[in-house]
Amino acid sequence: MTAVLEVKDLQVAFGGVRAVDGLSFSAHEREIIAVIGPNGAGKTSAFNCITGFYRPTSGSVRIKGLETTGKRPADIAAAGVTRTFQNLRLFPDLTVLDNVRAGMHLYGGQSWADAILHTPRFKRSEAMYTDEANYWLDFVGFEGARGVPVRNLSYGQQKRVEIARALARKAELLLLDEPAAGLNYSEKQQLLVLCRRIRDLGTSIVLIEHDMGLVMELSERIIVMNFGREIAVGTPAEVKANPAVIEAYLGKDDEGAQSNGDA
Amino acid sequence: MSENIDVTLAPLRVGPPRSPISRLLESRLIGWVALAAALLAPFVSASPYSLNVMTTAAIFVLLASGLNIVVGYCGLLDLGYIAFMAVGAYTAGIISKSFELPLLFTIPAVLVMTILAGLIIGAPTLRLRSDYLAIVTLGFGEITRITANNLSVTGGPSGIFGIPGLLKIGGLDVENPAVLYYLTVLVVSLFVLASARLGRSRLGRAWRFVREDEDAAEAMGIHTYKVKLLAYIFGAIWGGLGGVLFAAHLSAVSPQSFIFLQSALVLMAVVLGGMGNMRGVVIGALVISLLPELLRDFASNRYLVFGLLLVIVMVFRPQGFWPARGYERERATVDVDPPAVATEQGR
Amino acid sequence: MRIGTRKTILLGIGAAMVITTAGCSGGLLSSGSSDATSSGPVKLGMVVPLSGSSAPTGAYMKNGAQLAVDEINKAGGVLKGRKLELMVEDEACDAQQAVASANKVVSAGVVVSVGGYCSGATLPTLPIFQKANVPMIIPAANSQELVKQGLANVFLINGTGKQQSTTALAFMKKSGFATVALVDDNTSYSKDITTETQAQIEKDGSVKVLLNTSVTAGESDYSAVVGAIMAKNPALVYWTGYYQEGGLIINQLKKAGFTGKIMVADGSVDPSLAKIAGAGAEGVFATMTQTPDTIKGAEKWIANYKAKFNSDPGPYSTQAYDAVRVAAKAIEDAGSTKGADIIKALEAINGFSMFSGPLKFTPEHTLTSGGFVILVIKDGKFILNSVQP
Amino acid sequence: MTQLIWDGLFVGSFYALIALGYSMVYGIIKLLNFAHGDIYMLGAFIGFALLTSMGGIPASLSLVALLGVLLVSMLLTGGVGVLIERLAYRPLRGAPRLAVLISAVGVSFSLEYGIAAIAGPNPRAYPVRLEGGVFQVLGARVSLPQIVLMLIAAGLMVALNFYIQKTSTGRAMRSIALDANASLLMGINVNAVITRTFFIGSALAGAAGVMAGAYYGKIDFLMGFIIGLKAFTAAVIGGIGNIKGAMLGGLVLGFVEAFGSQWFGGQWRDVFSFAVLILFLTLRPTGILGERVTERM
Repeated sequence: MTAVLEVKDLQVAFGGVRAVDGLSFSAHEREIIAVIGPNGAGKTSAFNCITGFYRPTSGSVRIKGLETTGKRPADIAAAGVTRTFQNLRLFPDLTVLDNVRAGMHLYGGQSWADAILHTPRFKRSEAMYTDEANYWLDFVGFEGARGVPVRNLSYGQQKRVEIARALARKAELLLLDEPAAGLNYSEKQQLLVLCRRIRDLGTSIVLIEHDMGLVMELSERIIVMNFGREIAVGTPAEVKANPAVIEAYLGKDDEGAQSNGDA
Repeated sequence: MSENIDVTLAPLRVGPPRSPISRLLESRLIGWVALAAALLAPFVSASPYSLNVMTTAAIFVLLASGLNIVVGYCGLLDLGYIAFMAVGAYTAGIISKSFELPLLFTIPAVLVMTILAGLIIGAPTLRLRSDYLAIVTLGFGEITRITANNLSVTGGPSGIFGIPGLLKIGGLDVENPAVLYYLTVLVVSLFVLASARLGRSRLGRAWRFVREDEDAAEAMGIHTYKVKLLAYIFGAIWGGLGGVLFAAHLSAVSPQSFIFLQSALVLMAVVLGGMGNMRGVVIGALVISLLPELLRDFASNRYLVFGLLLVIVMVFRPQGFWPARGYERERATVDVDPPAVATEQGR
Repeated sequence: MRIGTRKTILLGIGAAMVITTAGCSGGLLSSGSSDATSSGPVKLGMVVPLSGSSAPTGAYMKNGAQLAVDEINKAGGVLKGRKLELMVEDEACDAQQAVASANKVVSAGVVVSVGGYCSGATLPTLPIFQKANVPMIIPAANSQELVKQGLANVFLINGTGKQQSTTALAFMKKSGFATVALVDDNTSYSKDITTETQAQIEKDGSVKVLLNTSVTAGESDYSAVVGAIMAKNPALVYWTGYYQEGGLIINQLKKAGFTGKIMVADGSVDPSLAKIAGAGAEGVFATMTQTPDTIKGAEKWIANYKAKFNSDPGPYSTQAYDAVRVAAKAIEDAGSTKGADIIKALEAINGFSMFSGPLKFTPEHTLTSGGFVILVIKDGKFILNSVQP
Repeated sequence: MTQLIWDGLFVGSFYALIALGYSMVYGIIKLLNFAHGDIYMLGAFIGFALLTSMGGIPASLSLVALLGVLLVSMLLTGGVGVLIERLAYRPLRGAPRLAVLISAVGVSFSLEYGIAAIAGPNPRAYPVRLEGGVFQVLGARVSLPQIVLMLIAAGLMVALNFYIQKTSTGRAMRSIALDANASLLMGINVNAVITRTFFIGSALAGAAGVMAGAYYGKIDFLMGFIIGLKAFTAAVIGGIGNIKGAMLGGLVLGFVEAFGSQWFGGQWRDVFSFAVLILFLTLRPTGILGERVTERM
C-alpha cells in the first residue's frame, strides 16, 4: 500500500503556544482515519498545516510522495487534497450548483478566450460542470433546490453541499473537519454510509470527529491527539483500551482548558 | 478574515423572475432592445451636443463594465480606476500625435501599456486588505494624474491637443461625430458582452469564489492571487480602450479629466446599478453620466442635487437599481446560464 | 423560442425606426443643423466656470457680458434691430464638461463664442467651435497653447502669457529686482506664465531666477514653498496662480518674515486677495490688464454694474463686457451672422476702444499690446502703480 | 531642516485631528466616511458664521473668543455628524459596504455644494486672525499661533485617548471595533456608541476646521476635499481603526510631505507621499500600529 499522505514530526507554533508538536502519521489508499482528541489538542491546526493554510514551524508533509510542506493551499489542493471546514465555508451568495462547480475549477480546461468567444469547448465544459455538479449533489444525497443561494439552505443541507464541493475536486485524499457536528442521529447514519461510499471511490479519508460512536464504527485507524502530540494510535478497539486516551478524556478537565491554539 | 469588500453582500433576489416584466427584462431580448435604442438615438436627435453627450455616456458604460470586473465580480475595491483610462488615453494620444498615426493603430501599444499598468498596480498590492487596497489604488490614481501633469511628454497641465481621429478611410471619416458615436457604441457593446460572458465563465466564477471566501476558494485549488491579478488586467484593458475612445472623442487629453472624482463616479455607476450584474451596471453608468447633464439647469447647484439623489437611492435601494439574481434553472442541461450571473448578458 | 425572440426584435427595431424617423426634427435623417438664421435674436455663447473653485470668476464674466448685451439691445441691437441673446454654460474648468458645454452652445446655433476662462478647459473646445466655424472671442483664457493652435476662428482679447511675462520682466528690470522666485499652481494658465517668464529672463540675463516651483491648488498650508523661498531669499516672488492660493502664500510669506517684494499675475487680481492675505497684502504688485477701478472714467461703468447686479465687478468683468461689444461690432461690420464674414470683420477691426485700449488684432489674433500694466495694493485695493515699465 | 520638521509637525497635527475621525468611524462600522473632510469644512464655515455674527472682536480677546467659538462649532459639527449617520448611514447597516461608501460620497457632495449654495462659492476671509510673534527655535521659525493651535490639538487628542482608554463608552467602542455582534450580546447599546463615535469624530474635524480658518485666514467650500484624502491616507498609514495610529500617521504624513516637497519640488510632493504610502503598506500591510487580523478557520 502506498501512502497517500505522510506527515513527519509536524510542528506549528503560534507565538509561544505549540499547537502541533511533533505529529507524525500517514494515510494509505482507501483508508479511513479518524483524528480525535480533546478541544485544543491541535487537530484542526494539523489539518490547516497539511492543506497549507498554516505554515509548519518544522516537519514535513508529503502528498502521494510529493513534498508539499509550506506550499500555498491552491497548489496542495492541486496535488490531490481536498477538505471541508470545521465551521462551514461555502460561498453563501452563490447557488448550490455554483458552490459545487468550485470543486471543478481545476478541470474542464476552459480559457477566458473560450468564454468570450463561446467556443464549442466552452459550451462542452459548461455542460460538463453542470452535469458533474448535479452528479455529486445526487451522490451526497442532496435533495432540494439547486439553483438558489446556499445561504437559504438548512445547516444539514449546507454540510452536504460542502462535501459535494470537496468531492467534485476528485482528489485522492479527503479531509473532513467535524463532518457530524450538528447533525441528528439519522443524518449521522447517512454520513456514515456516505463516507464508506466515498472510500469505495478510491479516496482516503482523514476526519476529525468528536462523535465517538461514529468514529469507532467508521474508522479503520484512530489517532488520538492531546497538547499537539499523538498520544495513541491504533484500531478502535486498541484505542478504547488505551489508558492514556482515557486519561486525556476523563482526566483533569482544566488541562484541556489550559491548552489552546486549536484555531 | 476576507479581502472581500462585500462580506455582507446582503441577500440577493432569489428564485426565478416572477412578474412578466422582470421576465422580459431578464430575457436576452433586453440586450437587443438596449442596443437598438442606442443605434436609433441619433435618429431622434443628432445635434453635436446630443451626440457628444451620448458618446461620452457610451464610453462611460465601457469604463463601468470594466470596473465591474474588478469590483463587482472579484470584490476588489479600486478607487483609482480612472488611472487605466489615463494610461490608455495618453499612450494613444502621444503615439498617434508623434507618428501621425490614426488612433486605431495605437491600440496594440495601448494594450501593452495598460496591461503593464495593471501588473504594476496589482502585483504589489493585491495581498493587502481591501481598505488598504482602496487607498493604494487611490494613490496610484493620483500618482498617474500628477505625473502626467508634471511631465513634458504628456504636455504638462494643458495636456495633448489635436489628436488625429480613430481612422480615415476615403470618404468615411471617423472624426464625424455621428460615425464616431456608432463606432463607439459598436465597440462598447462588444466589450460589455465580453465582460458579461467572462462573468458567466469558469474564470468569472473563480472571481466570485474569491469575492465570497478566499480560503475556501484556495482549498478548491483556485490560485486566488493569479485570479485577482487577472481581474485587474482585464479591468485595465477595458479602461485603456475607454481611454482610446476618450482621446478620439475629445481629440484632447488633459490631466483634469483623470481626477479622483472621475474614479469615484465610475465606482458609483457600478454600485448604483447593482454590483456584478452587467445590465444593472450599464444602467448605472447611463444614469451617472447623463444625470449631471440633465441637471445642467441647476447650474452650480446640480452637484447638490446629485449628491442628495445618491444618498436617497442608496438608502432605498442599497443593492443598486438592479442587483444580480441568485438563481439558475434547475437541472439545467446544455448551454445553461450559470448562476448569479444568469442576468448578466449585454446581448 | 429564440427565433420568436429574434422576430420580435426585428419587428421592434423596425417599428421604432418608423416612429423615431417620422416626427423628429434634429435627427440624422433630417436636413442639417439649424445654422445662422436670418431673423430672430443673434445668439452669443459663453462657456465659463459656474461650478467648482473658479465659479466666482465665471459669475463676474457672466455679469459683465450680460451688461454689454443689455446695453447693446437697449441701443437697438445689431443688424437692424435684431436683439443679442447670451447663452451661458458651465465648464467647471474641466475639459470634458467644457466640450459638452461647447457642443451645447454650438447646437443651440450661437454665432460667436465670447467665453473661455480656464485655458486647460478652453483648449479642447477650439476644434468644436472651429468645425462649426463659430468665431471665438476669448476674454480671459490666455495660455500660449491657444495661440499655438493657430486656428483662424480664435481671437484673444486678453493679453497672452507671453505678453504678461514681457511686462513682468520689464518691471523687474525697471525697479531693479536682481533675483526672483517663480511660483505657479501647476495649471495650464499659470505654468504657461512661469515658463515664459523664465525663458525671457534667461534670454535677457539681467535678472536671476533663484527658484521655479509649483504648489498644489486647493490646500491651506504652503509652508513648504514658503520655506523654500525663505531659504533662497529672492528680491521678488512672482506668483502666477489664482488668488485663493495667492492670498495664503502672501500671508504665510509675511508671517514667516519674508522681507522681499511679491508680485502676482492677473489670475490673482481679485478684491478677495487682499482680504485673504491680510495686512501682508500691502504693497503687493500685480501684472494685469486694466480693471475698471484702475481705469479713469470707469466709475460710471462700475455704477451701472453695481446697479444691475448689486455687487462689485470682479476680474474679467470688463474683458467679458468687451468681448460682447467686439462681437457685436464684428457682426455689425460683417452685416451677417456667417462665421467666415465675422472672422474677416474681426481681423479688420482697427482702433475699436476697449478697457485695455484701442483694439487691433495681430496676425496671430492676439492683442498688439497685451495692455498689461503694473498694479499695486494700497489700503487693500488694487491701484495703478506709480512706476510702469 | 528643523524648519521642515516643525512645519511637518504642524501640518501633521491638523491631519491627525481629522484622521482621528476617519479612524474611529472606520474602527467601529468599517466605513470610509468620505464626508469627513467636508465636516472639517463645515466647522470652518460655522466658526466663520459665529465670528461674523459677533461683530468686531478686539484683537486682545480674539483668542478667548476663538476658544468659545471653537467649542460651539465642535458641538454643532458633532451634531451634524450624528445627523448624517442617522439619515445616510444607519439605514444602510448590513447593506453592502460599498453602498454606504457611495452614500458617503453623496453626503460629501451635498455638504460641499450645500454650503456653496448658502455661503456662495467665493472663498471667505476669516474675521479673526491669530497673529503673534515669530521666534527662532533651533533655527526653525515658530509662531505663537502655531504653538497655541498645536497645544489645542494635542489637548483634544489626549482627552480623546483618555476617553477611549478609561471610560466605559471607550471600552464599548473598542469592543464593538473588535466584534459588533458579540458586543451586542454583551448588552452594549451599539447604536448609542456609534452615535457618540460620530459625534466625537465630527467634533474634532470641526475643531480642526475652525483652527485652520483662524490660522490660514481663508475658507472655501472645497477646502475639505484634499485634506480629507490626506487624513484618510494618514489614518491608513497609522493603521486604520487605531486611535494612536491615526495621530502618529498624521504626523508621519506631515513629515513625508514637508521633506518630499523639499527634495523633489512642490509638484512632486503628492507623488512622493503616495509612493511612500504604497511602499510602506506593501512592506507593512497593517499600518504602523494596525494589528494583524488572524482569522480562525
